[in-house]
Amino acid sequence: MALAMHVHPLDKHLRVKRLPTIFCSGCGIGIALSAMLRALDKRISEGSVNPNKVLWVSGIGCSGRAVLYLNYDVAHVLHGRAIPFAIGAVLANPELKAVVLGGDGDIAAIGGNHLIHAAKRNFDMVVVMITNFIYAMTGGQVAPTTPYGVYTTTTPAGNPEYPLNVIKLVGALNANYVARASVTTPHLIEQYFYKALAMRGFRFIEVVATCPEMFGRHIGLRDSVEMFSELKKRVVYRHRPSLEEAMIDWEKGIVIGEFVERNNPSFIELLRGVKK
Amino acid sequence: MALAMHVHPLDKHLRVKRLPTIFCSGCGIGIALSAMLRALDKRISEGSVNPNKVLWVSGIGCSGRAVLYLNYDVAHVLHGRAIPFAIGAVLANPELKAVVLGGDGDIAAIGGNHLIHAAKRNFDMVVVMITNFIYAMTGGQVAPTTPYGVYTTTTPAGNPEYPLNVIKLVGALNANYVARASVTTPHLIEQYFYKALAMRGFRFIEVVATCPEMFGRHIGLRDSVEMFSELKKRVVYRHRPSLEEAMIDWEKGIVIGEFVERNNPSFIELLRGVKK
Amino acid sequence: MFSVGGVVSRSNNKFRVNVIVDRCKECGLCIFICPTKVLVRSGVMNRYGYYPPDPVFIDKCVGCKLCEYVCPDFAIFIEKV
Amino acid sequence: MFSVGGVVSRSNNKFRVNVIVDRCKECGLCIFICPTKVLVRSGVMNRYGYYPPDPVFIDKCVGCKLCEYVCPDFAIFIEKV
Amino acid sequence: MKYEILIVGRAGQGVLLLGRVIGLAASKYAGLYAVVSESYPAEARAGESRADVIIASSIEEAPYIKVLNADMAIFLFPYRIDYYKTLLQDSTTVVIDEEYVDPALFSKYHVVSARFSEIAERVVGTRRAVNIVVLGRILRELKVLTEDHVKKALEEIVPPRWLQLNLKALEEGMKL
Amino acid sequence: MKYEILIVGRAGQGVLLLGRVIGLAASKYAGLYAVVSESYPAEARAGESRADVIIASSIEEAPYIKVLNADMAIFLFPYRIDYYKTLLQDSTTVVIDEEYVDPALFSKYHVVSARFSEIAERVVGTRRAVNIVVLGRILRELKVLTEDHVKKALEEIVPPRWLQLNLKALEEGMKL
Amino acid sequence: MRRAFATGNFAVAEGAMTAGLRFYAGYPITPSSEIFEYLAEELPKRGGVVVQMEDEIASINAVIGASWAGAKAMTATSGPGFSLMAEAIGLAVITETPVVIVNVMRAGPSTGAPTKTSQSDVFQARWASHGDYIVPVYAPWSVQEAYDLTIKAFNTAELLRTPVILLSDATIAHLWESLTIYDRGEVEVIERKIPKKVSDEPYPPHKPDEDLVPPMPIFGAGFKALVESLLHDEWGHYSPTNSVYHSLVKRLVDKVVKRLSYVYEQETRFCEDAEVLLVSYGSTARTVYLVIKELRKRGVRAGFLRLKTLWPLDEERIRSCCPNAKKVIVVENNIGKIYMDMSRIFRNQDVFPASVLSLELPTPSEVLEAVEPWL
Amino acid sequence: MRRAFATGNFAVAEGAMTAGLRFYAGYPITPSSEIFEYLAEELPKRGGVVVQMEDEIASINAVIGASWAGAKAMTATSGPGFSLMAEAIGLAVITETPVVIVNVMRAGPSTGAPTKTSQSDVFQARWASHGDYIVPVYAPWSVQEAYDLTIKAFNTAELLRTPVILLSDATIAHLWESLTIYDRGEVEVIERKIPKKVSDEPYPPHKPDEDLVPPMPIFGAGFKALVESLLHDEWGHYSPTNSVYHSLVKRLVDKVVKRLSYVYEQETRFCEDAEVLLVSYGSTARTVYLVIKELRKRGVRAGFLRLKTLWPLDEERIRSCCPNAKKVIVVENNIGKIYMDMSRIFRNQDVFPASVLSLELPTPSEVLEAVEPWL
Ligand SMILES: Cc1ncc(C[n+]2csc(CCOP(=O)(O)OP(=O)(O)O)c2C)c(N)n1
Ligand SMILES: Cc1ncc(C[n+]2csc(CCOP(=O)(O)OP(=O)(O)O)c2C)c(N)n1
Ligand code: SF4
Ligand code: SF4
Ligand code: SF4
Ligand code: SF4
Ligand code: SF4
Ligand code: SF4
Ligand SMILES: [Mg+2]
Ligand SMILES: [Mg+2]
Repeated sequence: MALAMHVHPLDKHLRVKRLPTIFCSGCGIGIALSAMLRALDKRISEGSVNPNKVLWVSGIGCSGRAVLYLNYDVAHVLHGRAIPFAIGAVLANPELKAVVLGGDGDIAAIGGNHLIHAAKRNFDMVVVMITNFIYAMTGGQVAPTTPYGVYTTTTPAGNPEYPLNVIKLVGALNANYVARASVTTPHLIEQYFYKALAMRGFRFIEVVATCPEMFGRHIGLRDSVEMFSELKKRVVYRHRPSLEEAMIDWEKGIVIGEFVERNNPSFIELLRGVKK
Repeated sequence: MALAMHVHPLDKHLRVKRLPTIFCSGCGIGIALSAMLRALDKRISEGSVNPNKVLWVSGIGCSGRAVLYLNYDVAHVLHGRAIPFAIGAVLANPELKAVVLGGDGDIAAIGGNHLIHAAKRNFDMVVVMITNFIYAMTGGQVAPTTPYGVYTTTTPAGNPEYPLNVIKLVGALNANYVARASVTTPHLIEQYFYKALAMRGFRFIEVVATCPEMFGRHIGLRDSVEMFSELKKRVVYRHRPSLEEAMIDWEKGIVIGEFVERNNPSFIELLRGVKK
Repeated sequence: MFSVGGVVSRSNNKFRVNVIVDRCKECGLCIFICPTKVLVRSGVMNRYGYYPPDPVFIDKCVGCKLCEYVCPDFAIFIEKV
Repeated sequence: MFSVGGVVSRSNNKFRVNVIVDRCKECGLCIFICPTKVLVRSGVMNRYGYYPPDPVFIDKCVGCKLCEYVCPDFAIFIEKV
Repeated sequence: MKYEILIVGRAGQGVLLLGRVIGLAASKYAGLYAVVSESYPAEARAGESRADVIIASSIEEAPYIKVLNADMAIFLFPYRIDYYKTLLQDSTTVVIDEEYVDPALFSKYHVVSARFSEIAERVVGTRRAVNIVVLGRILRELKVLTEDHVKKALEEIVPPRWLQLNLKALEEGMKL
Repeated sequence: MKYEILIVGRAGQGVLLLGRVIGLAASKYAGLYAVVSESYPAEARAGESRADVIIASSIEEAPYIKVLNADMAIFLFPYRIDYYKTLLQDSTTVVIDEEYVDPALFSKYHVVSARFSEIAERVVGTRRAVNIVVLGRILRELKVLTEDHVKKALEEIVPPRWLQLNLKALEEGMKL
Repeated sequence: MRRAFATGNFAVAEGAMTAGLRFYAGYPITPSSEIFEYLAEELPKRGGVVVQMEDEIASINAVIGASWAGAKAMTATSGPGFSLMAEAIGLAVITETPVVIVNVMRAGPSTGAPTKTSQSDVFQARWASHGDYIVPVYAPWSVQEAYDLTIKAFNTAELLRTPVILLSDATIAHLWESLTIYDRGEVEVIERKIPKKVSDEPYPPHKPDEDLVPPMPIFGAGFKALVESLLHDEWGHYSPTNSVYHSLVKRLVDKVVKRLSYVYEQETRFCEDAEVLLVSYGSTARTVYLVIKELRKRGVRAGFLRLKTLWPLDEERIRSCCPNAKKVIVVENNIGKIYMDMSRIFRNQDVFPASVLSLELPTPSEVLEAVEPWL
Repeated sequence: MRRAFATGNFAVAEGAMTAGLRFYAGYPITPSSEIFEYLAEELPKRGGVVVQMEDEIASINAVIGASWAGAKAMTATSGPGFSLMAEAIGLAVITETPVVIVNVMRAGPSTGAPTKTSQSDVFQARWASHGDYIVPVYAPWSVQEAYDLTIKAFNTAELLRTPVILLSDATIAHLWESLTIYDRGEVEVIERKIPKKVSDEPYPPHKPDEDLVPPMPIFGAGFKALVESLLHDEWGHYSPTNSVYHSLVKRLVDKVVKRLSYVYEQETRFCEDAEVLLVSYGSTARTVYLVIKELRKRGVRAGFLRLKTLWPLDEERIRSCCPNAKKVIVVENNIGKIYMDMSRIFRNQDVFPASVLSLELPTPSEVLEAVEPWL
């Protein structure tokens, strides 16, 4: 057997010299990234995506760091501002296929306004939000997705807020695709991302992820395997669920699936005057 | 008859010396304000609201200017930031009954993130958003609510975007009350605001308003009466409509009514540990 | 009709319609909305150059207050007599 | 078992399991997820102080790639032989 | 060379447009340097509108943008006359719309006066054209601009459907 | 008076806690001035952890926060020994965990050495208590702190459920 | 009074509570987050409120709102978050709202090196917001001073009805050091002036007393306050005239300048005989102080001026602090900013920049290297 | 080349198009909106894109993204919007992204007087973002110069791979004035360096040429660019070490300073024999120039220095521009900012502030009143 074969099948998508990643052992972000790269790999081999036109943009946070390992045009910009950066890039060069990757804090807290306006515009991009229920990079503060009552470093008496359901939020807008997967279902991440890559308009995928280091620590699941298997237990797949079914509740369960799928004209098409 | 009687019944709520307002002739904002004051007047006469604890907060825009005429504690703060300002005030003094008043640009464009997070928190406040489909104060630029295809000064070839349905957006979150009225139905503004004043949690009322000067000019309805009657034609009242019915479409019609009404614990109650 | 402190009033036996002259911006909404066509654009300019409504056909006023509610400028109000 | 360029590999007659030793962070997810329990924490520390998995029971490998898919660190992959 | 024109009127009288037409004519068609600054009505003085037009051979001669010593002052409405008088010189040509402004106020100046608004209404059917009637009238005084300059400027600035009306107003003014 | 202590080890050996306990003991219980600065492992040197402890009678005497001339240097793991040696003086007391650090490296210094981690594991069941065993051992050298100061500091800093274990480790260290 | 051993971040939180903090809104960011986290633990126990907002813009606006509702209020952040607060600083200025903003400086520009120290935001602190104004800026050099100057920041804010900025840095933030914490009564705590309610008419929120500071008609007390971000007169009424512009903007500046002797603090050492003056501030000053002692040992007559207030500066005090110095060397961990002030202020001395761009507290040898060429 | 009669806002839009603008993102704000509105009409006709974003933060970030995608890109705003852009200015700096940001100054602080003029943002322009950096700032005094300096701003941005700020003001913005518009080829237009693609390996986005400016590996061309807001090495790799910190931050500063003779522009008049130098810039300089001519008539030998570049300053050129002046008076429409620079730069002259705080272009008598006490 040729030595050359003993190379990870995704290595060509990676800046392998920068590995290992900075992620903690067992961090779910890597699982998501790996799944996305398999999807992209398929698209590229099929010839339906030109790798030179792929642009990854991320904000600040653990999740955002993922793009730094990618062998593509990549931008690691301001906390919360990946979406407008990508919008500018795509408008200046509509050949670009922009993928925004970010944490739940990055995309839905500080970046929430850009999220809703990009979805409202049905802007030509794929946004993948890693929901790990916490501000991981900064050390375990409450995120908009943190479950009610959970201890975090900024809610020591327990989170007083009910979490934000980002799927429902984005689903209320003009996005062409809204789906949720989990790092416990990497094949679904792959499948959804694969589909999203070929669609037009705004495509949003929430990936529920393990963060044993921060969220895990807070809820007593510091061990990677334990956290993974606890998340796995909670995840329920539904075929084409409605937005009402989009429950994401650490106690009662997390529904994954494809909530919205449509084929409306994208922002750039509208700008060019192409209507339905 | 005593002279004293020849005073407008709302004058006690107004800084009358500052009248007339800066609003253009026939501007819908004044209609909305007048309706809100009637509701407040009722609440105060009933004794269910203490006028000394009422706080009006607004951002920048024509709509925001309305609060400057009110004989209450009033803050006219930054464009888009009325909600967080009010949040701080209410948290520091939970006796305050905060009403945020703003334009559709102020609340849903630059202030969109604060809107969704306040709704997510079910924060103790009433937010009244004046939807006039345009950035009026700055001279007629496109707003998130501007109908598709309409000429504005920043979309001279017609607005390429489909509008934001703010009711659906807020309805997807944890708000206790979500309603829409129109300046052509002042009694509904009054009724909804009256109800909202006595509720807990986040209460959102969208008031569809005429702006003959800017939006009217753009769509050929420069005349106050004409614009008012054209809006009136488009408004359809529904009894307890669902969020799906919350259409707001200048061509097809504008559904008004009370979309969401519930009685979940508010942010401050949750913070204090009061659950359902 | 009488005018006190900038307020022009006319009454029938049930209602008095009052116009605070200098607040009016002549938008015409009150005239438009009045179901019984009580109001007419007056011929007297106010301080800001506007012509406020005049409840000329006051007899027809049914006290519905639609004019008061539609006025964006707190310029017209109805009293019971 | 053989090891080339930091990759430890074992194969049965259908599949080869490869572990890129220095990428592994010993999270144990591959071991956990493997339906046939092929993998075992090895006793040899990698450059960063972690103990990567060793496909000790390679005979049982069914090539499902669950280990490859669950690995957050691009540290394990399966090849057909 | 420097020529300063003060124009005062109220909203709707086209004060700003008048300033711009003169500026454009001077700048683009007469090859001169021109600067026009506009004052929008402040809330307290609702309706007041003012344009300061300065024509010179270069910016060097006229760096400041407001009229300090008017060569011509046009009053279409009598706002703050006392204040504006401080900007006049003995030699200033004062142009007034008699209907609104009392010529007696300017007895010591060279006054050009007519019922410009009325004329506008009469000849082109709208008082809004008062500005262009005035423009026609002052061409004679304004040595630096020719009819041709001004017509070209009008053609450039005025939307086609209003052009004829404006040219008519101009002619009418020139006849005065 | 100024006493500088350098502590170097790897993540998990409690280097930072050791620094803080000494600082707290000196500051709050011995009535001295103390400053402790911590260096977190930079990505490139994963695992390295360092605390600089300086005890003085006031900030005046010790404005700078890093060890320049160590009075004591504690090495629980052999990171960048050559670099750290530049911070030692002839008189520095060098404390090492023999299991990881070769005493021969410090032949010209006064070396206090033991298999601290092993001892910790043996007596309190976890190598993580190595820091407190060391603390017990160095009390004798550290003239400025008494057993009492250190115990009070431990009581304050360590969560109650771990306290007994730590006090045990301390005792054990003092016995060495 | 009690002795503690604590970090600079802890000291800021404690100082704020000693000063009477009642409201904190924030958004996590390294290296400031522990201030937030410690307050989240402690402040609610003491009757205050702590809330995490969706971003820094929301945080600072909430803090301003809370202050108007009568609470002493603070937020803490680092460079990226402070940049986002620029607009609202102006709001606090023009509405005369006492708030304290802590910027724990880290290395920039942009996301930079989040865990690393810096002094590069010293000018941003002054001029981040548009418009004309003066906002007091304090920079502690130790954990104790982080505590003391936090109290001072609150006192200044409340005394002058102004936003005040505390510029800490990553070094101070994470340094553990001896700290004395005071109880109420042991340290001066200034409370804002609140008018007495005498009528049902609106109270003018910007009508100054003789000290140029208006009593603050806080919300909920019947004052009918009108808080206005537009240019306003004493009543809060928008009024875009030069006379209102002058009386507002100049007063906002003058009220601070008038109390310069209160606002401005510095510390000097060895200045009597010094021939060369080393100027520094914040954490860097610690190394500089050591270096000065070293230089003195070597026979260089060096003096030390440490700025505790970075804005506004008492130029007279600075100019006269070291009468015999012929040279002034400004040591700072940035590309040379306060240097510009010093070269403006010291007109009869040669002024030299000694920038030490370092991600850690500059070492004595780095400082020496930067200073020596000018000696 | 064609003659026009236009406002300053129009001139900025035209200048940007002459310079090759291809992307504009903005958010409406008085008194800058006409730039946006005119571009919304015109730019799409010329193949560019104009988009209204949800706020100014989104606008500037989109502009930075667009620049990385290869477009010359701009946004325009006024004080409140500029304040919101503070964070992203740092992003553009550290990622070395050429963008032009126009701030049409209006009176502040805060919402202030939106339709009124000011020069109060001259320091904000320099120091709005956290961290150490230098960003060029231009200030036009006429409609023509608004056009010319917009082109210059683009050229500087593209030449140096840096954000550049154009500080216009409400007076210039709405002034109508003679304007000459150039066609392509009639005026220098600089294009950024883009590397040649030679390999499939990632191209280092921050590896400088001799001029300290790295070629820019724009998106979509196979360069595998890594755009990093963290402190980074030539490859864009995060690396929080002092050596990387120095080589990045110092280079970012040095690349601008190295080209100071290109970046910095000033204009002088009557300086040969001048005994008193009046320094001014932007719209205010127009009144100052008139006043100087007036003073000269009265026999005062006044000279005129007008800064076209407000940052960085060529201190040497400034210092030597007026060799015989004994006094320097700085006239500006703010509380006295560039005055601070001048008093630092002119060490052998007495330097005086002549602040004219005015909502309109200062009148000759206001300027005289401010200047006379120092004559
Ligand atoms: C303007 C600004 N505010 C705050 C921060 C600090 N910060 C860095 S990452 C982060 C949040 C991380 O949470 P999330 O987005 O959920 O990503 P995760 O680390 O959980 O993947 C914050 C607040 C910042 N970099 N910039
Ligand atoms: C940060 C900031 N950006 C922009 C502006 C300019 N501005 C003032 S009002 C306004 C929008 C007005 O639209 P809307 O909120 O819909 O209110 P309306 O005037 O239509 O009632 C804008 C963009 C501002 N004041 N502050
Ligand atoms: S802190 Fe959590 S999210 Fe961040 S790398 Fe570690 S496990 Fe992953
Ligand atoms: S511009 Fe429109 S919204 Fe503003 S006051 Fe006039 S009519 Fe009302
Ligand atoms: S109260 Fe009714 S009937 Fe009477 S004038 Fe008003 S609208 Fe007309
Ligand atoms: S509605 Fe009010 S403002 Fe309008 S015309 Fe009638 S009275 Fe006047
Ligand atoms: S491929 Fe499947 S069976 Fe084989 S080792 Fe991996 S998980 Fe186990
Ligand atoms: S999943 Fe990957 S990182 Fe985790 S133990 Fe297995 S090979 Fe190692
Ligand atoms: Mg997260
Ligand atoms: Mg609007």
